[in-house]
This record gives sequence, C-alpha cells and structure tokens, in this order.
Amino acid sequence: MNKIFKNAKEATADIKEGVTIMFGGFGLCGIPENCIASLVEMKVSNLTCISNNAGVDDFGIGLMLHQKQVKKMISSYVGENAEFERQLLSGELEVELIPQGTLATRCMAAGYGLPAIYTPAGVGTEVANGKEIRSFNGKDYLLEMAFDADFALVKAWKGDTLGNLIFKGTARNFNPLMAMAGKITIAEVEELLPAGELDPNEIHTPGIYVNRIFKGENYEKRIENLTLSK
Amino acid sequence: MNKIFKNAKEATADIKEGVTIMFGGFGLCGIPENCIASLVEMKVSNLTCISNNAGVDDFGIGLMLHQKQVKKMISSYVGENAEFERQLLSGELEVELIPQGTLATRCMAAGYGLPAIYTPAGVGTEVANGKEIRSFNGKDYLLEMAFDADFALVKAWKGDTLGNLIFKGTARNFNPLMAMAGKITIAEVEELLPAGELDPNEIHTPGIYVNRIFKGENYEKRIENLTLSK
Amino acid sequence: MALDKFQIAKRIAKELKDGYYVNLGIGIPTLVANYIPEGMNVVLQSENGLLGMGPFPKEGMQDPDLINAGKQTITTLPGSVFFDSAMSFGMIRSGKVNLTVLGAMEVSEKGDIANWKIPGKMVKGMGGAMDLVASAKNIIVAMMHTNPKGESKLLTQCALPLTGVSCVKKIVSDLAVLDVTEKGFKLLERAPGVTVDEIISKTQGNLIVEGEIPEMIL
Amino acid sequence: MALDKFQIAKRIAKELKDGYYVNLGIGIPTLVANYIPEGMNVVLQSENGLLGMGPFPKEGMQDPDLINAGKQTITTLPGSVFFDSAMSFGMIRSGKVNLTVLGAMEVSEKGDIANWKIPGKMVKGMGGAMDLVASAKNIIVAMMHTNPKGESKLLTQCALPLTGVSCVKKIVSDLAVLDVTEKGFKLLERAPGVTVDEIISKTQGNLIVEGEIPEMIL
Repeated sequence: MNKIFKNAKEATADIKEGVTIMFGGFGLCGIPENCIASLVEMKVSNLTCISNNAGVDDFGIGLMLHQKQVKKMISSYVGENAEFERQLLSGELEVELIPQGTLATRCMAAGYGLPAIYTPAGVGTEVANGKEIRSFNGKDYLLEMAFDADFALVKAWKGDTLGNLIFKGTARNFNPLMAMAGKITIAEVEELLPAGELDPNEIHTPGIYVNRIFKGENYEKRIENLTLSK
Repeated sequence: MNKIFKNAKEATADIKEGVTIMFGGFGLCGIPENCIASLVEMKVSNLTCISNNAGVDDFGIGLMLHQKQVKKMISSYVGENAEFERQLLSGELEVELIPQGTLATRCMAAGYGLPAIYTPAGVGTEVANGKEIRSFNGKDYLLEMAFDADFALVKAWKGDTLGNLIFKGTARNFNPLMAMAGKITIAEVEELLPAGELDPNEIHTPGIYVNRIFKGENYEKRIENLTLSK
Repeated sequence: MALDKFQIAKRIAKELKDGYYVNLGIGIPTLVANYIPEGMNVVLQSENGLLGMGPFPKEGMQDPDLINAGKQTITTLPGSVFFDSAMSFGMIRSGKVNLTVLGAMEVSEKGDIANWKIPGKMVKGMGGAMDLVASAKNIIVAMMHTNPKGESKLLTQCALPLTGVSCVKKIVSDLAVLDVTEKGFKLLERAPGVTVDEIISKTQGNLIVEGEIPEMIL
Repeated sequence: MALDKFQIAKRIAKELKDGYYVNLGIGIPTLVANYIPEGMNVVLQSENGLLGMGPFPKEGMQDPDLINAGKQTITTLPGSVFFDSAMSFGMIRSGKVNLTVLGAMEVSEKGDIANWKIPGKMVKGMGGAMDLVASAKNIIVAMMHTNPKGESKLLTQCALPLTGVSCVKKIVSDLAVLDVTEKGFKLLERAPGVTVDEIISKTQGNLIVEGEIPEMIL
C-alpha cells in the first residue's frame, strides 16, 4: 500500500483524455499547482473540469484552457479569464455554472455516500430548470446529484505517508471536499511527513480518501487580488 | 454577545419540560456530564432525548431514566441499561431506534441546512417502514429527515470565549454534529480559553454553532469497558 | 443629495446588532466592515471558509493562503476559524448567519433579486450569491436606486434572470431606505436632501409612502 | 473438527489484502485483528470515529477519550486519525472501507442478514450494523453454522428481522467457508475433519457443492 509518488508527473501519469477531474482551490488559493503543471505538460485533452473557478489567463486552470485541454468547465464563478470568455463565446468550451454552496455540497455528498442532496439555492431561477423541486416544511428545495469524478487533484499544507492531510487557512476551501469525492484522489503537499507526525486530532482529510500523495515543488502561490491596509 | 456561562446550572436553566434534547457522546465517551447532572437536579421531565446510547444504569442518561425524566429515547444502541429495559417493556418509555450512520447524518443535515438525506441504511428492513424509498443509479435509498432539536448538549476538550470547540480522541463522535443541529447549543468544556488561544486551523466546531459555553467540573469520564492488553 | 457608496455602507452598518454573524458581499457591502460601531461584537463570515475576518494586511504581511470571497488578501482576528466550503454554506443554509448584505442589479417589489447575469453579456457565474439569498433570513441589498440611464432598479418585476425569489428584506439605496413588504416597497427614510417625490419618480415598483418620511441619520 | 472462534478469525484474516481499510464488528470479528499477517498494511476503522485502531492499552495507559465501537479502551498507531460520526459513516457509505467483517444470527442464500433483533427479546438496537451492511461492497460474516439447538443459521430465507438485504458476500463459519452466489451458498472449503455431508446436513438454504471441497488451511 504505497501511496507515495515521486512527483506530479508520476502521480498523474494515468490521467487520460476525456476524464472528469476535480480541482481544489478557490480563485488561485490552494490550487494543485504541480498537478496542473503536469496536465499542461501532458497536453491531455477533452477534459471535464470541476473547479470553483477557472484560474486566470496565465495561471491555474487558465493554462489548460490556453491549450484547449478543457471540453467542459463546471464552476460557480469564472470571471477572471479572457481566453475562457473567448472559448465560451465561440462555442469551443461548454460551461455549467452551479451555485458555490451546491458545488461544495455535491462534492461532500459524493464523499459521504449520499446520492443526492436537497438545497434551496437556485429555486425560482434558471438553475432550477429541469430539476426536481420538493417542499420540506413549507420551503422549496432542488434535488442536486452527488458528483462523480474520475480524479480529484487537491493541494494540502501537510500530509503524511498514509495520505492524511492538513490544510492551511482559506486554502482549505474545496480541497477536503474534493479529496473525498474523487474515484482516485491525488494530493500534493508542501510538507510530506512520516505517519505519526501529524496529530490525529488535527487531520482534516483522513488518508482513506487519498490514493496518491507527493511533495509539491516551487509553489508560486500567486495572489490574485493583493489588497493592503495603510 | 456573551456566550460564557458560569456553570451547567446557569447554562441549562431554561430547559423546560417536554423539549427535545440532543446529547453528544458515544457510550459514556464524550458525554456532557455536567449538563446531565444539572438536568437530573432540575428534574425536568417529559423529554425527548436524541443520543446514540442511553447511558448505563448509574451514569449518563441512565441517571435521567431513573427519575423517569425521559418520555422518548431516539438512539442507535441502548443495550447497557436494565432500568431502560424495564421502562421500555412496561410501556413507560418510547424508543425509536435508528441506524447509527443515519443518526449522525441527520444531525449533520440539520446543521448544514439540508432538509433531508438519502441513505441506503435500513432498506429492506423494518426501519424502512413508512419511509420513501428511491433509487439512484440502481441502488435503493431511504429518505430520512434532518433532526429538529430544541437544545444540543455537547462536551468538548477545549473551547474559547467565542464558542469555538476542539474535541479529543474518539470523544468527538456525535458532539460536533449535534453542536451544529441544536436550536440552542450548550457546550461544556474541560478548558475554557480566551479567543485567540485556539489555532484557527484546528477548530472542529466554529463558534457560530455554539450559543452557550461553560467550563465543566469534576469530570468522571467513566470507562464502560476497560480492556487491557498483557 | 444622494448618498455615495461609503454613506450607503455607513447606513447599513446601523442595522448591525451585537453578536451578529454577517456575510458581506463584494462591492459596497464590503465597505460596511469599516463602520461597525466600536465595542459591538460582529463576526464577519467569508464564504470561502473563514469566520472572524479581519482587516486587509499591512504591506508585507499578506498571506496567499488567506483571502476573502472577493479573493482579496485579508487577516484573521483572535477567535477566527477556518473551515471548508461545505461547512461554510452549511452555516449559511442553516440560518446561523444573521445578516447577509449584497449588491443587486434589480430588486422586485416581491423581494426577488437579480444580480448575477445580463443576457448577451459574458456570464461570470453566481458564485455563492444563490446560496446566500436562498438561505439567509435577513438580507439587505445595497444598491443604486437607478441605473446609469436613470431607469429604476426597484421594479414590479425583475427583467434580468433571477438570483433568488422573495428573499430581500430591506434595501439601502443612494436615495432611500425601504422595507420589502407583502404589498411592495415601503419607504422608511430619505437620503439627506432627497425628496419623497424624487424617490417616487425613481421607483418603478409599487412604493408605499405613509406619513412623514424622515431623513436618514448617518 | 469444527473451528473455534479464534480459528474462524484466523481464517478470515486470510481474506485481508495489503492496503485494505477494514471495519471489524464486535465479537469474533474483533479477533481478526490478532491475525493480520506481519508486514501487511491493514488499517482498522472504528465507526465511532477512528482510522488506525491499535491494540488494547497496557494497564494504566487507558484513556477514557479513546475507545472503539465496542466501547473497549484502545490505542492509536502512527498515522491514526480521529473524525466525527458523520464522516465515519461517510467513508463507510462511499465504499472507502474495503472489507467489513461482522457476526450474524442468520444469513439467507440471497445474502440477506439478520443480526440485530429477536422478537420478544429486549431490543438493544442496530448500532452501525445497518449502515455497514447497506454500504460495504465486501462483507464477510463470521458465524456459527448452527444455533445451540443444532438448527442451521444458513437459510433459504431469514426468519428474524433483517439487518440488510442481498449484501453478504462470504461466510466463514465453524464448519465451512462459503460464497454467497446468485444461486445460493457455494461451498468453498471445509473445516479440518468436517465432512461435506455434515455441512450439507447443517445447511438449510440452497447449498452448491461442486467437485472436491478442500480443507481449510489455517
């Protein structure tokens, strides 16, 4: 049961054309930079990508968009990306927009073995089109299905050799949810430690959800919107 | 916004006859000992109690059963309690048995604003009686409703003045789930710290879910089944 | 005179109460944080996974692993907590967030809100807005009363695709404070120097004006 | 000769594979932990919130905040993780636990299992059993082939209230190892010295016997 891989290239080697991949991160915060770089190098295409955002023009999933590796993007907010817009308007790229909480909860549902959830988000809007609406205690909810992703690529702060993960700050975001939802989950970490080095009370993602782990390199951790106080 | 109470007596003073109360803990591990002692002293009765177990004859919820304070018990396993059995067989006590994972997930659903969940547990058994069965991807699931509890009484290891909680070991169990599910959540903690003393990455229950917090006293932490290796 | 965006934020801050957990949307709502009364405990929730959002960092203190829902660098405060996005929307959906403040392109007299999509224009996505408006018990909209063409944004019915239905409880615009009631927009306060007539003329949806309408106190 | 409970556990341990996450029920299944082959990585899940369950503690090392699903005091191992009960059953329901071993009062030839309730007797509750049997892809039942009266517990149809339907994949009894197939119980191995005839006579449900049936190797 060796979960440890040398690097992103080895860990992602079997990601093939046409698969569905989840990417952790919110904006550029907590994205699996090494895995994305590997996919860009592999030029694997026709991908369905589930990610809250689609990166920016020259970073994150934006790098994959530039190479037209993405067939369909499932996100809640995609507004920072000119190439994205071009491909969308030209019809080269399919986009499915999902409320952010629905996106998060559909990931959690997959990891928790819940086939579907009921959420009030989107009732009375075009998001509800074609979906079952059901009333509980006088309030309407939409039935939304758990996700089904071939791979989940997540980025953690610390990990151990059994695949246990700890995230830092708001870089946690979708990462632990997607880690639970992938059929194969690949975690890249800033620090890879021997089993026993993490406090069992402090682990966010138990290793049972993680199939592969490697120590990432050269994290840029680009800041999208630097805002300072005087 | 003062959430800090002096003790269990003050924190539970407004728990009235006939309410529904959730109790954290699994067996006798992680139970809110101080809150239970206060309810025993208050002799408040006609309670509906949601708890994975019902304590033992002379500890935990067992103490409330002895005083006939419990009208209905909602649990997954109640096997360690002779008085419980007597009241059940004599018809004095109503019991609803729920699969443990369903119990846990119905608490989580309440805390997550999900009105109901679908779970496979109990399909084809008497637990399914009267419940909606629905098939997703060829597998049958039961529709189970989120809980609706007036109070949740939980026990944490450390807490801070904003109500943030950290649990220890397997004393976590149902505590963070019920903490999210109570209309009013009362947390008793072994250590009560000023805000800022807990690492924000390590908190299990955010204070937004906790209405009252107090430092518990005289924890017995009884071991139900001491098992040693040679 | 119509309020500027800072004044709108300042007026909304008067709706805060001690102990509130508050989610502030991008734009004017974010500015509300600057006007929280001294000594009042208000905890800001950022839906990307933070409770207890602090001010923007000083130069050199920014942390790329610490941003808000607008992707701005921020800081924590004593008692802050991080959590994942599912728990974040869990606390939103379960009504634990006491107040949500967000912007709008249009609001209808029934409390419907449109703030995510303009047909024919690039769609950026709804982010967390649909979850927030569908869940919050208490939603205040911060908005301009009219669009740049001078047309009312307080309508009988929204023309733009909806973000949520029957959810807005109160509006603070550059001209007025209004409650959304069963019968329509109820005028509560006027911006200093703005007349009731001007508000009437710039409100397309049903407007209820009863008695004297006081000027806002900022 | 029929196996004792330790031998049943030992035989079940042969079904373990490197890298397996395993949930062991109360009773005989718990004993399986003692027979995990040296050098094999098997992680034990305890549904009250622990992955990586270690042995029972030495005297004086017990921690009341550290118990297993049988409420026994236990220990952790390097790499152990604690989590809440919802996540625990989350990993069970989502099929991340590779093998579940539990006891049974009755199993039917269709793989139905009854192990939680005897009508007329005090009902203790199903605990996590219904979640486990409804979720696990791979369930092995550890049981006696017959009840104390000598009546078969491997039946055409369970008489007791069910815990789950069509879920048991394999049975290791004191007499035999059997697969549950679409056509019924398929005999795979005999306990040392136990004849096929004895197994046939003690199996009420449909039993498939094909070719030579080897003795178990323990």
